[in-house]
Amino acid sequence: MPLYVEKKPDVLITEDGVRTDGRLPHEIRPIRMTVGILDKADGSAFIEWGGNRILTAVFGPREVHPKHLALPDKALIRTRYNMAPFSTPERKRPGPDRRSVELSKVIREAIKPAIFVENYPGSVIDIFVEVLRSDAGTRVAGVNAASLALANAGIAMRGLVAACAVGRVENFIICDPNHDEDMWGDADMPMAMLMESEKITLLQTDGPMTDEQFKEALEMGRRCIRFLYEMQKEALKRPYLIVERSVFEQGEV
Amino acid sequence: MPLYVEKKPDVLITEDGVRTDGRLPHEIRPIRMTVGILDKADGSAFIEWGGNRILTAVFGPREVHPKHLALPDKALIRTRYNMAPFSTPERKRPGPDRRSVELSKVIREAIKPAIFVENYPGSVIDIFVEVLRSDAGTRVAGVNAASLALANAGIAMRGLVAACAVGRVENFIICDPNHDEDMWGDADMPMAMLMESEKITLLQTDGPMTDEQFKEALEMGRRCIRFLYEMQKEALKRPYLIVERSVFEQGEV
Amino acid sequence: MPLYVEKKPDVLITEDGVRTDGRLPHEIRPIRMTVGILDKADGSAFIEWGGNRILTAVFGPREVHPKHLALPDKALIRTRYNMAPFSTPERKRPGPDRRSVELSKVIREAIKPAIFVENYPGSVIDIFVEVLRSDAGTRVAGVNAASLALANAGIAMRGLVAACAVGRVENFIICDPNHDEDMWGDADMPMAMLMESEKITLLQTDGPMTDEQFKEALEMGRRCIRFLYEMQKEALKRPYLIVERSVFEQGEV
Amino acid sequence: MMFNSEMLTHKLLREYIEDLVANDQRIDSRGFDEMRPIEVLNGTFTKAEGEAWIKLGKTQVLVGVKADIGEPFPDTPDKGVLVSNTELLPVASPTFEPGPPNENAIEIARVVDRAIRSADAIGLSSLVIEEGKLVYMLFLDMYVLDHDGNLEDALTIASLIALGRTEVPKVILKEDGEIEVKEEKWKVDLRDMPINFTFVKINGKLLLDPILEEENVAEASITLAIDKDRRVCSIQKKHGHFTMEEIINAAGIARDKWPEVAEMIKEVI
Amino acid sequence: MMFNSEMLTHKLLREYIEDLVANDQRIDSRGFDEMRPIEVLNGTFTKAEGEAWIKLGKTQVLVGVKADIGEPFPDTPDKGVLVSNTELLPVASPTFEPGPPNENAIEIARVVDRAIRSADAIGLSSLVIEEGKLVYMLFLDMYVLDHDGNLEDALTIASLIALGRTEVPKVILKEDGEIEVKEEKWKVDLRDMPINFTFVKINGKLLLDPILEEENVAEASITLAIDKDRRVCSIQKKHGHFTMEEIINAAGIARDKWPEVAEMIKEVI
Amino acid sequence: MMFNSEMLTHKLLREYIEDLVANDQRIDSRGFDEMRPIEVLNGTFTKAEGEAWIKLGKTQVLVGVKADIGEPFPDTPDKGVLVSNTELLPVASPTFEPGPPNENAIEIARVVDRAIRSADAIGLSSLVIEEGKLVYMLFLDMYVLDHDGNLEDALTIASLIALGRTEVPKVILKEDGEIEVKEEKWKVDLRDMPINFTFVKINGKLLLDPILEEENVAEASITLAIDKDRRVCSIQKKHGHFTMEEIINAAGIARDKWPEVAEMIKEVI
Repeated sequence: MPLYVEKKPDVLITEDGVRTDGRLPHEIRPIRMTVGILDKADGSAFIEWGGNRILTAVFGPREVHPKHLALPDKALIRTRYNMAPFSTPERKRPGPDRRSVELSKVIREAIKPAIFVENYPGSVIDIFVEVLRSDAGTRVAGVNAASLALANAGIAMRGLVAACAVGRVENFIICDPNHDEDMWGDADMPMAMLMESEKITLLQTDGPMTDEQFKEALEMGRRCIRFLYEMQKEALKRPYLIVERSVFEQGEV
Repeated sequence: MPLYVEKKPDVLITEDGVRTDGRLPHEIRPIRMTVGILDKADGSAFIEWGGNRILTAVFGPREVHPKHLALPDKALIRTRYNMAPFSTPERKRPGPDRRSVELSKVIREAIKPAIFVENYPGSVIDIFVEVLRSDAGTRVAGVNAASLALANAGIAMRGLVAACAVGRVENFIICDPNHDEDMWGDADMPMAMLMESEKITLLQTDGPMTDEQFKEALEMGRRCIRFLYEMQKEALKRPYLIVERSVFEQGEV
Repeated sequence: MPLYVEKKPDVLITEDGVRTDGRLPHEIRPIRMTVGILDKADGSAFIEWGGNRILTAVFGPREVHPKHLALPDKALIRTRYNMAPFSTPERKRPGPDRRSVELSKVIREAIKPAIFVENYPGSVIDIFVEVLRSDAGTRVAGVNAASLALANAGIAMRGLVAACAVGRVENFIICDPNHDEDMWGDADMPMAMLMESEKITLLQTDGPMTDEQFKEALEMGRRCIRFLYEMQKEALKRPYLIVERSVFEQGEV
Repeated sequence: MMFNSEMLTHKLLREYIEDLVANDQRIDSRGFDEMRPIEVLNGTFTKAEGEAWIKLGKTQVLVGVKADIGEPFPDTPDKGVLVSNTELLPVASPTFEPGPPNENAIEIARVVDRAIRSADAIGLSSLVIEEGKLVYMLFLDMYVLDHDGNLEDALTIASLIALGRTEVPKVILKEDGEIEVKEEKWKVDLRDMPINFTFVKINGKLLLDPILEEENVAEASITLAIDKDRRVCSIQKKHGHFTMEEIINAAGIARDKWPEVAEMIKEVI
Repeated sequence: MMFNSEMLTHKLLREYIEDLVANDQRIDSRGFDEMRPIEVLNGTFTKAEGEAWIKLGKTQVLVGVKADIGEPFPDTPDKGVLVSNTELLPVASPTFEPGPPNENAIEIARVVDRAIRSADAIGLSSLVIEEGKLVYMLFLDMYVLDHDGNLEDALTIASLIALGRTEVPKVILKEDGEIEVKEEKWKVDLRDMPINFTFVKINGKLLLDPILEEENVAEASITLAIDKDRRVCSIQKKHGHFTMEEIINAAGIARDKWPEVAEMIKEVI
Repeated sequence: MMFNSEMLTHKLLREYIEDLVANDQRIDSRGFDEMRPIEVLNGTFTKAEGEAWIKLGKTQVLVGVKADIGEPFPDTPDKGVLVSNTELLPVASPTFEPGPPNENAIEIARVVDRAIRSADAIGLSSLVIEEGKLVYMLFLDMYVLDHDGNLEDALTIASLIALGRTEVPKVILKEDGEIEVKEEKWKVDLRDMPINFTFVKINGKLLLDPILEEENVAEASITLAIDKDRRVCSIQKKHGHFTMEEIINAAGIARDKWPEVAEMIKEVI
């Protein structure tokens, strides 16, 4: 029996483009990134983004168990995306569901192109993405933090992977959809790019967009991702310090 | 909540021996066999028998994983009998239930005596029996098709294994029980024989039979199996072609 | 829907210390021990204690599967505590629950200090504790029987491990709590000792005790355990014979 | 002669047993169609509503019947529920491992269950408290404690005894939907006695009630159940192959053996 | 030319395919934006309420839609239920193993499911029998029988056909709470036709509808669904990476291909 | 001196720690009965109804209490439900693997749970909304984020804080059976403060609040909970063995330590 009932807001976006949390279409929610917060992990990062709280850790390169999974010419990359039971309004049963299995794969495929896997033959690099609190956009938040945790672990990388979601609400293309927009918006499109070549390593879409909307969304995604990338670089410059930005004024079109 | 309710027919068999589908006791339902319908399997066969649709495939001899299962002096034979969720009136949950586990064993033990397992030491032969549509008699249909798939895969065999069920409805011994007879009949007896020595490799019984009935049933089973065997040989002569018989006139006592 | 409803007795203990089964605080329920009742196990023992019926068996030292679990310098000790579906008033679903997992660990840690594990490098000793009928105190009954089964298997041991529970009902410290006392008593404290050094190898407590009560309980536990130890030794002297004592007059303070 | 299976390799054991059989002998000196002695232990070993701990030679099994009440299956509103489960306990054999029932455990449970159902031995419709609404559910849990061969027959015998001994509080479904559990007892009515008989084939001969070593070297094995009218009511051919004549012979022997085992069961219930 | 993947090592295969692509060719002589022939088999192969067995080249899939009735989810009382499941049957490939759906099977099921939902192709609200109380539940079971690449597109096409063919007994919830199942049929209304199109990138070129060998050597892969208004309604980038321009190109090709596939689907429903 | 456990083999580490202990010292310079500093992080980290992220030295744990409503268990109609679960997250240690709780995780969850229950710290009967019909269910999810030893004590402290902070919408069961969820909040009443204290034995000495290296080389370990009346209310001896005197000593130290930890907990709730 649910203690909390959700209701669709009457207006998801005003004629002037004001969103349910007061943001304009191009505005991103506040973000904090902290690198190196765990002692036992080889690398770690914590990201707070809007109401999301995501802890990531990296272990490796290390020996593979069971051994027959090891690849002779490169590192095996394993990723687990996991939601805590207390990360959602209704308690989530522990253990992987189908969505988690898919997101683990999607995040792995977003991150893997960045890693010099051929540098670590026969070993495994484990990337854990723990969602402690979810508030729309956990997978892209997780990609940003995982990328930081890899750098924190000293894994050789072609560059950082930065990520952000965009979406469509009625005729507005918006960046960084919030919970309402994620639930009741018309389209959602998480994206990630391997900087600096700006190759797309994560792209999913759920909801229809015309040709023009689609192109506009891709373009807005690129802009947001560049902003996230700047934050990531800053966070890495001063490990163990909190990098925080209220980014309402950022990412302007 | 079931959308379909089954009812026991008022009469399962008339005094003249006419069955719920119009057959006489000795008549078999129409059968089609097709060999080699899959591209990626080493051998395959598809059987349509009454309302049954069963796809079988064979892989091997191939390497065993995990390795410690390999037998030093002969091939390991593995069999999986699996019912599709859409093979039954009410959707069946995917995954093995206790009946499937038993039938996988029973089918393996029906087939194994036919294979020259000593020809393939250390390897495994996998036999998959996929029930796409079930209509009474899936295990014997599966044995016939599995036998064809093995031959199609070029596995060395002592001979084909052919199979058919017989049963009892009141005082009639009938061959190839249909769904009604399987559900509400008095006894059911699936049989398989390794041809040509006519050794019994599968025999199960569910429901009582007197000594005379039992002997009559065994004899009728043998007769039916011989008929199935003829069809199998024909199907193998022209692989990739459909072998089909309306067998109402066959198997006469 | 449960067929049997349990009710808390009006009086758990009288002012004179008379318990729901008529025992006085220091009295132990009747016990029978039988060693070597199984043919295929390397060692076995059966204990009947009050309404408990517990069968234990030991296998080993033997090869470890899978091999990577083997320890290079000592034996691996594995323990399984398992309750039969028919061991409880309401049928228990087969398979380990969280309580069984914990008790398997607790029993292993009670027994392990007694075994010369360094005598059996690379091997495993498996100890199985099967609860056929449960009536409060299964874990301590299991420890006593497991210890006998190990001796019966000829495993080299520093000594036997004997065990008994004590508890608190109101202001009485009682030994060997019965079902009522286990359910509705104020504290429960299973104990085991490696004889003869009388080192405590199992100690759990559930329910509050003052400093004095706690010390009294530990002391009473020691006394009971010494009594159990005497029975164990007797049972081992005549394997395959039943050792039985009505111990109402024993363990007097 | 005492026989230690670990002294001989499997091959030697096979040859030894085959030689014996060729000379019309068995390891434990029994006749080919002779069963081992059956012992029913006295005592209360479970919290089941019916139970039986029996020894068939050195094979030991414990069967408990737990009762519950619940709704019938939608397609059989006029029948109670019987759920059968076999546990090959790791205490019973060095080859048994803890864990959910494997292929063998499932097959054995189903072979015992099929015998009981095919003869409707417990009268499933007598388990109905209120048609379509409330029925008794019987859980037949079969525990193997010591495995010296022929678990099917041992478990069938123990199951029939345990079922025949099963007493459950009488339950009434009142008009207002409330369930009343009475002091009075309701007893399972064992209407039939479908007994399984297991044979192995060694050197072309049929051996009834095989011990473990015989099972391990057998060419083929089969289990047949006989009901009180001496009809075959359930068969499970296991590994290997048989001729039709061998099967008819086995059925004949089983028919002949039925009365003595049935009598023993009736006595101890 | 027939091509046997076992004749070449993976590396040789990759070089061979890359060379072909560099010369604007594919293994099976198709154009880069050409789909394989689609064949819809005639016959009844399941007990589903709607079904389709199709071949996309040598890839074979069988999709069945089973219907049931039940309560809606509490947060969507005005919608029916669609449950999608993909089984990579071990008959379909030597690399598929029996067992519960793995990562790949789950992703494929979700990619097909997401296309259907994002376009609301079956009108989930039309599955409501009585709001908040009773709805149709459709189980979309996708079986892969023979795996020669591009399972996503094959399963999407077969799923749309199976859904479009789905007929269910009409159900009424009476005032007294009783459920009446009528003779009359209710048919799923396929309101949209969201079709997935999968591309792989080899040697920097986009190839539509890859066969297995192409998938195995591809640098990157992506699946895009197009709805009846020719909008992109679902995307799943899988392994590797793409430039923004490549993705815009892929979407353009998919848009152009939509009418012919949609037309074929409509014809066979 | 900073200490890197990877620089020394296990044996050297053991000798090093034992030598220290023989000289009345610990790796991190603490006294034998001194706890590490406890830090309670500020912020909102979960969607739980009560939460606490604490550091005990370098050990970090996050506990969340989620609330739900439901029927009580049939045998305790007058009590609410508390469900405790521990996850040894793979982020916390290179030795932790993803998957369902293993033996250690289950034991830890039960040790914390038992302390809370044995002192009835949250007053389970206060969770009843309507006896026998509707109760609050509290899910105590204990997440280990960074494992530097003594998870039991860290999780107990965090659990008590999280429970003490738990606020749930007030729920009323109306006469017509409808459930009304109010704006008003209901707060868990922390009636007791059963705190676990864990000791390891090294070289015959008892060390309170062991760090990971100390746990790894310890001869024996034990956890005792003390309630607000300074009574031992729960014990779990883990590996190894103790004399009776050692246990009485440990209980004494735990009793002495209780007030400062309890005070800290009260302050942050």
